Amino acid sequence: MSKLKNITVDKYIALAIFIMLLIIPFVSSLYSVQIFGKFITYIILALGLDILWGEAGLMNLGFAIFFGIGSYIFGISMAIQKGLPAFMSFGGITELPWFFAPLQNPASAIILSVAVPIIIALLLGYFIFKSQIKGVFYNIITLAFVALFELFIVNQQTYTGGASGINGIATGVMTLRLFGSKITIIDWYYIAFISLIFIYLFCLWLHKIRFGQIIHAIRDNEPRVQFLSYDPAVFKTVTFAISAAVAGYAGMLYVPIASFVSIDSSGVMFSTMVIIWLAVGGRGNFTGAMVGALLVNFLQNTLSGIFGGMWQIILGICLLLIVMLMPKGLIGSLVEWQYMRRVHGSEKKETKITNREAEV
Amino acid sequence: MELLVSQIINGLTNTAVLFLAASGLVIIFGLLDVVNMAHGEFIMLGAYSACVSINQFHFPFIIAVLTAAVFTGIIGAITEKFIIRRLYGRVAETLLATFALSYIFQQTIRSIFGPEDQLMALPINAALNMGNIVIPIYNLLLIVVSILILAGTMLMLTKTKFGMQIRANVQNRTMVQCLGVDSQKIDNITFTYGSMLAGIAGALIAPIKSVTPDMGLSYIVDSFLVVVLGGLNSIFGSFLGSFVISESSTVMAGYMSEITAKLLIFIIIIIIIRFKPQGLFFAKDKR
Amino acid sequence: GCTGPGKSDDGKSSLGDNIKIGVLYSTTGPFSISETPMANSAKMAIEEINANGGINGKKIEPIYMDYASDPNLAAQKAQELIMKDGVTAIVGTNSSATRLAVIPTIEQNDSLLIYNTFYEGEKPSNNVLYTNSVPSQQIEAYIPWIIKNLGKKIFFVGSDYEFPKKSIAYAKKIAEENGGEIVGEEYVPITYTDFSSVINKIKEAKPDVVFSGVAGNGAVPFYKQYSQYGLDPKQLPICAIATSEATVKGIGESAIGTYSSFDYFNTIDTPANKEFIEKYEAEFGTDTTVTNQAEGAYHGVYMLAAAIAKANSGAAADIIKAASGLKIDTPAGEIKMDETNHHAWLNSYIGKVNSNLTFDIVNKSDGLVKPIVE
Amino acid sequence: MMEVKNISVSYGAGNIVADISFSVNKDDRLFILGRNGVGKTTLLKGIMGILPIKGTLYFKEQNITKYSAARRSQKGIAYVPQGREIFPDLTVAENLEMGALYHKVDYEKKLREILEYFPILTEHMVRKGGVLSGGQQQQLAIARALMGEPDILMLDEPTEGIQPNIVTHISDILMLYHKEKHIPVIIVEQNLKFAKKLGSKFVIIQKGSIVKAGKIEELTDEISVKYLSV
Amino acid sequence: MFLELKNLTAEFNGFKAVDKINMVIEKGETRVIIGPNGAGKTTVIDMLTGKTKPADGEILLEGNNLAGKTPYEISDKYKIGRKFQGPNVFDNMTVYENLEVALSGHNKLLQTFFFRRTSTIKKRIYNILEKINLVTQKEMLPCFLSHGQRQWLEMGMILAQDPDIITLDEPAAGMTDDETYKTGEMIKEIMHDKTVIVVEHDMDFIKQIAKTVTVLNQGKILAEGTYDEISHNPEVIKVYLKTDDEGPV
Ligand SMILES: Nc1ncnc2c1ncn2[C@@H]1O[C@H](COP(=O)(O)OP(=O)(O)OP(=O)(O)O)[C@@H](O)[C@H]1O
Ligand SMILES: Nc1ncnc2c1ncn2[C@@H]1O[C@H](COP(=O)(O)OP(=O)(O)OP(=O)(O)O)[C@@H](O)[C@H]1O
Ligand SMILES: CC(C)C[C@H](N)C(=O)O
Ligand SMILES: [Mg+2]
Ligand SMILES: [Mg+2]
Repeated sequence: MSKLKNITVDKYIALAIFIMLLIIPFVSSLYSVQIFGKFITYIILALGLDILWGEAGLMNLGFAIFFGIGSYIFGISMAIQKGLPAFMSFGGITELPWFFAPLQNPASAIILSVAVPIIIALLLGYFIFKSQIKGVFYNIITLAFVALFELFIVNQQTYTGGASGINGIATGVMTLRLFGSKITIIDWYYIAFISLIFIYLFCLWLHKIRFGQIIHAIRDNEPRVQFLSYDPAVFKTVTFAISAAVAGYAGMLYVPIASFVSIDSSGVMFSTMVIIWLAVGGRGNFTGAMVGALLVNFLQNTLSGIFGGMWQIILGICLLLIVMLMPKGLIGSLVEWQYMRRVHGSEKKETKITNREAEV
Repeated sequence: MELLVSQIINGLTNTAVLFLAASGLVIIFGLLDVVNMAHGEFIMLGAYSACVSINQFHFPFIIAVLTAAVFTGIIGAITEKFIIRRLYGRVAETLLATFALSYIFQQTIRSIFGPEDQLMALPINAALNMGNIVIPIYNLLLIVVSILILAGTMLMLTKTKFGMQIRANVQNRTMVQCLGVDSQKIDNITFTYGSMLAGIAGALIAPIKSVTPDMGLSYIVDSFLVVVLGGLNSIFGSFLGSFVISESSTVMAGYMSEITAKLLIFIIIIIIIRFKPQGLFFAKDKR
Repeated sequence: GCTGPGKSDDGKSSLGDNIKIGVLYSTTGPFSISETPMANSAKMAIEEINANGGINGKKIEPIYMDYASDPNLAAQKAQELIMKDGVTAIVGTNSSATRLAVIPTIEQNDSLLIYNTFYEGEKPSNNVLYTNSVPSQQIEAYIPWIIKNLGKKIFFVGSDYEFPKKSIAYAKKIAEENGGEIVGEEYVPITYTDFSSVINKIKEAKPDVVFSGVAGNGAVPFYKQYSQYGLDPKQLPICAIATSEATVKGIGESAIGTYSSFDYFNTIDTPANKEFIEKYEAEFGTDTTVTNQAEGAYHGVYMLAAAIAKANSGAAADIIKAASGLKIDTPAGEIKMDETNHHAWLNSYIGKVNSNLTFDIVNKSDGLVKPIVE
Repeated sequence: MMEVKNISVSYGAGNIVADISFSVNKDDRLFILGRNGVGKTTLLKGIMGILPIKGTLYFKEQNITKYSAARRSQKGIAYVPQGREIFPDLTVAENLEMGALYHKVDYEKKLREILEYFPILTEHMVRKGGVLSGGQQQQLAIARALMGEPDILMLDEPTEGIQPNIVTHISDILMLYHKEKHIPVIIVEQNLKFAKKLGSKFVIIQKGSIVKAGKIEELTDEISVKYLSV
Repeated sequence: MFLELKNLTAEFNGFKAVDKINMVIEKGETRVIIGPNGAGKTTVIDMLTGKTKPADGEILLEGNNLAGKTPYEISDKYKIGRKFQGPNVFDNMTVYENLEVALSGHNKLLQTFFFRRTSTIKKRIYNILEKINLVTQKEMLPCFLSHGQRQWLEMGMILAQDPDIITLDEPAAGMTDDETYKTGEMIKEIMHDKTVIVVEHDMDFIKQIAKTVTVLNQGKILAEGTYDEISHNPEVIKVYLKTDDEGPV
C-alpha cells in the first residue's frame, strides 16, 4: 500500500498512454492506427534522446541522424524487394550495389537498422568524447554532423533517392510481406507498441542501475568522475550508442507505417523537433518524452489544419512559455508538484526538494 | 589560373558574408553564453527591414542598413529583457527559448509578407574588370564593412572600460553587481549589440541573396561552424574561421562540385576540432 | 489493386450526393510561394463548376488541406483525405518530392491524384493524371529556338536533383541533335545560395546562352549574383525552365532579358486568359501571382470534372479511362489528354522578361506538343 | 552606520536566516561566528543585496532595503565573498579596475595606495586572475573591494586556505585600513584566534538566528564550546 | 621505496609552478605538504592524480611511472584517491548516491550494468555515513549541506573509493577549530593503514596529524622534517609562518 503511494504520477501517466495506445485499433479507424503508429515510433525516438539528454545531459542537435539511418536502411530494403527502384536506375546503375545486397533480406535489414546506428554512434561518440569536445561545442558538432548527413543523403541520389527520398516502398498501408507471411498494418502497429513498452522498461532499468548512476554523475560533474576510476568518454560513448540503437530501431519501425523515407524525417529540422518534444514533456523522466512526442505531434496534426501558419507561432509560444515557466517540462513539473505536496503533507521539513528525487 | 584568382577573390567575399553573419552570434555566444538559435532570424529581420525601408519608404541603402541595425537592435533588447534575462547560465534553456523565438519570428514575417522573395536591388552595380576577373564593388564594400566590424568590436572589447565590464560580466554576474555595476544593463547592451550586427548582416546580404522568411536557416549552421572553428571566446578567431571555411570551400568549388567541396570542408573542420576541441584560436591562458 | 478499409467498393464506383475532392497544397511553409496561387485557382475552378450546376448535377465538395511544405505531412494528409474523408480524388502537390511521397498512398488505396506542375516525366503512376508539362514539352521546341536565335554555345546549370538533371539531360540531347555545343554543365545543391563559383565557370566557358534549371532557394540569388558579377541576361541570356512569374517578381530588374518555357504565361493574350486573370485578381487580389502552376491547378480541376462527368463514376480506373483523349478549353487554349499515358498535350510558349517584369511571348509551338514519358 | 533590523533571508522555501538584528558603527569590527551551514554567508548575501531580504536595512541613515546590489555597492558597501570570486579571465589589473569602476575614486592614486597594502599583486598585474594561487586570489579579492573606497567592508571567511603569515598579514592590513579610514568591518569567520585578535564585537548564529552577541572580550571558552563546537 | 617523485616539474606557459622536486614517501606514511600560497602544492597533487601532465620528471609508484597517465587510470590501477581543494562532489545526487558512485570494485563498464545493491554493500555505505556523520542527511543533496559537511562527504567518498594512497588538499579549510580537530582525528583513525598526503595551512591541524612535513616554496622544496623541526626552521618561519615584524599567530 505505502509502496503504491510512493509511485510517482509520471508512472500513472505512462500507464494511461499505454492503455490508450493499446485500444486505439479497437475503437478507431485504420487512419488513426496509421497516425498513432507513426506517433509510437516518434515516442520511441524521443525515449532514445531522453537516454542521451535526460540521463547523460548530452543534448544532441542532430539526433534524427540515427532515426534516419534506421529508416533509410529498412526503407531501401523494402524498396529493393521488387527489383531496382526508380531512383537507382535513374542514377544510371543497372545492378544492385554490393553494399545493399544484405538488405534484400528484410530480417537482416532490421538487424542492420539497429546495428549500423550503434556502430556509427560508437565511432562518432569515441571521436567526440575522446577529443574532449564538451558543452556547447558538443552541441554544435552534433548540429554539424546532421547538416553533413543531410548534405550526404541529398548528394547520393543514386543510393538514397536524394532530396525526393525513397518512395518506391512496396509495402505501406495495407500489407507488408516479411518473413514470407503477410503482416498487416495493425500487426505492425502492435509490434511497434510492444517494442515501445519494452524500450520504456529498459529506460527505467537503465536509469536505476549503476551505469545510469555513473552517467548521472558524469552529467553532474564530469571532471570529478575521472578521479573515481571511470573514464567518462567510455560511458558517454556507450550511452550515445544505446540511444542511437533505440533511435535506429524507431526509424526502422517508421518505414512501413509512413511508407516513405526522406530527409524530412532525418535532417536538421526534424532533429530540432525531437528536442522540442523533450523540452515540452520534460526530460529525465521517460514519461515526459512520451507525453511531449505524443502531444506535440497530435496538436500539430489537428491544429495545423485549423490554424495554418499560425500553428508555428502557437508552438513557438508554448515552447517559450514552457522553457521559461516550467523548465522541467510538463511532466517534470507535475512530478515536482506532487513531491512538494507529499513533503508538505508528511511534515518532513528537514528534507528539501531534490531534483534527483523529483525525477525518479 | 584566372579561375583560381577569381575564386580566391570570391572566397574573400564569402569570408565577409560569413563573418557578417557569424559576428553577432559570436558576441552573444562568447560573451553571454547564450546559444542563439534565432540568430538566423535576426539576420532575416534585418534583411526584411532593409527591404521595407527601400521598397516602401525609398530610403537610400545606407539608411536602410542603419534602420535594419536599429530595428533588430530593438527586437534584441526586448528579447533580452523579457526572455533571455531569465535564462542566463542555463545554456540548454537559452537554446530552446531562442529556438521557439525562431519559429515565432519566421512565421510572423511569413504572415505579414507572405512566403515569397522580397525585392532588393543591388545598391552598387559597378564592378572592377581585370580581364576575365570581375570584382563587384559591392563585394569590396562587404569586405570593408566586415573588417570594420571586426576591428571595432575588438577594440571595444579589449581597449575600453565598457568591454572590460562585458568580459567581467560573463564570468561572474553576481560579483559584477557587488562591485556596483548594473549587470543587467551590460547584458542587455551586449545582446542588443549582437542583434544589431545580425541586422546589419541581413541588410547587407539581402541584395545578393534571397530574402525569404526562412532565409536564416542557411546561415545558422555555417555560422555555428565558424564559432566552433574560431574558438568561441574570440571574435578574431571567428574572422579567421570564416576565412578558412569560405576560402577553402570557394576555391575547391572551382574545381569540384559544390557539394563535394562542402562535404570536404565539413570533414576537415571536424578533424581540426578533434585536435583543437576548443577551436583553432582558443586563447590558452585560461584556468 | 487491393481495397482499402473504411470504404466499400460500391460507395466508390457510383457517385454519391456530392463529389468529395481533396485539395492538397501548402499554404504555409516555403513551398507556399507557388502553392498558394495553386490552391486559389483550384478553389476558383471548383466554385465555377458548382455555380454552373456541378458535375452531372452533383456538387463538388472540396476539402482543403495544408501540409506546411513537408512531404511527410503531405503523405499523411493524403491518407487522411482518402481514408477518413473518402474523397474521390485529390488535386494537389507541387514539388516532385511531395508528389512521390503521396503516390504510394494514392496507389495503395486505388485513389486518384491530379498533379498540375511541370515535372521530370519519370516513372508516372497509373493513378495520377498529369496536367502540366514534362521535359519534352518544355524543351523540344525551346532548344532549337535558342540555337537559332541566341547562339549555339550553351552552358547548363541546374539544381542538384531529378527535375533539373532530367531536363538538362533531355536538353543536351536535343542540343546535340541540332548542332548546339555544350560548353559546361554544373549542378548546385537546392539549398545553396552562393553562385560565385558557378558564375566564374560560366565566364571561363564563354557561352552564348546559359540554360538554367536552378530552382528552390537558389533561384533568386542566382540571378542577383549573375548581375552582381557583371553579367546581364540582356547580353548573355539565361534560358530557364523553372523561372516563373513569381520568381521574377522576387528577382527584380536583374531578371530582365531572361527566357522561360512553359505551357502558360499569365500574359498570354486571349480573351479566356484575360477573363481568368481578372476573376482571379478580383477574388484573391494581386498579392499572389498567377503562374503556369496556378493555371495548371485551374485546368486540372476542369479536366477532373470533365472526366468524372464522362465516366459518371467515382472509381479511379473509370475516371482515368474516361480522361483518355478528353479535350477541354483552358485560358491557354484547348488541351487534351493523351490516349495512353494520362499526361496532357499542351501548348509550349517561350516568354521573355520585359522591363515591367512580365513575360513577352516570343514564340508559340504550332499546335499541341505530345507528352513523352518513360 | 549600518543597522540590520529583523532581517530574514530565504532561498525560496523556509527561512535560512530568520529575524536577525544588529548594528555596526565606525569603529566596530564585528565578527559573525557560527558553525558550518548556520547561514552566515546567506546573511551577508542578503545584506549585499544578492538575495532578497525581509526586514529593513539602514545604511548611512538611509533605508536601502529596496536597493539592488549594484546600488548598495555604489552607496559604499563592499563585499569579499566566500571563495573569493575574482574574475578568472580578467588580468589582475583589470580585476582591480573593476573594483573602482563605479566609485568616485582617482583610479591611479587608489591603485598605488592599494598595491602598497598588497605588494604581491604588483608582480602579477598582467596575469589572469584565474591562474593565481588561492592566497593570492584572496588578497586580490580584498584589494578589489578596497579599490572602491568603501564605507563598510564585509568579508566572508577571508582566512580560508591562506598561509599563516598571510593570515597575519591580512589581519594587519584590515586593522590598519580600519584604523586609517574609520570604516566598520564585518567578518564571517571560523578561525577563533583570528576573531579574538582582530574583533571588537561578535555575534554567534545558530540555525539562522543570533544566539549570543557581545564584546569580543566576552567571548569566553565556555561560549565557544557551547555554540561553536560540533 | 613506495612512492618517489623524481625531478618532477610542472609548467604553465613557461611558468614553472613546480620545479624539479624530489620526494620519497613510504608506505603507510602520513605526509604533510605546506608552503605559501602558490608554492605549487596543489599542482603536485594534480600531477600525482593525473590532472596535470608533468612537463618533466617521474612519479614512481613501486617502480611504475605514473607521469602523464589519465586520472581514471591512476585512480583505477594505482589506487590513488583525491580530495579537492574546496569540496568537489556531485551536487545533484544525494549524499548516499555520491558514496555509491565512489564505491570501488565495480567500476568496469560491464560491472556497472550488473551491479547489485546487496546488503553488504548497503552496510558498507552505511558505515561510511556514520563515520562522516551524515546518516540523517543521506537523502539530501549536497548543495543543501554546509561547507564542512560537504568536505566530510568528500572524505566519505574517498573511504568508499578505498584507495591505497589518499591525497587531501586542505581538508580542514573553512571549518571551525573544533571541526578541524575532529577531521584530524578522523584522518588519523580511518587512514592508519593508508599512505596519506595532506596539504594544509592550519598549523595546529598539522601538528595533530603530521609525522613528516615537506615545505614547498616557489615550486621548490624548502625544507623537510618533523613538525618540530619545520616549525623552528628559520627559513620556513620567514616565508611561511611569520611576517617580518610580528609574533606567531
Ligand atoms: N542555493 C541554496 N539553495 C538552498 N539552500 C541553500 C543554498 N545555499 C545554501 N543553502 C542552505 O543554507 C544554509 C546556510 O548556508 P550558508 O552558506 O549561509 O552557511 P554558512 O554559515 O556560511 O556555512 P559555512 O561556514 O560552511 O560557509 C545551509 O544549511 C545550506 O543548506
Ligand atoms: N592551470 C594553470 N595555469 C597557469 N598557472 C597555474 C595553473 N595552475 C596553477 N598555476 C600557477 O602555479 C602556481 C602554483 O599553484 P598551486 O595551485 O599549486 O599553489 P598552491 O601551493 O596549491 O597554493 P594554495 O595554498 O594557495 O592553494 C601558482 O602561481 C599558480 O598561479
Ligand atoms: C520546379 C518545381 C516547382 C517543380 C518540379 N516538379 C520539381 O521537381 O520540384
Ligand atoms: Mg559560508
Ligand atoms: Mg592549493
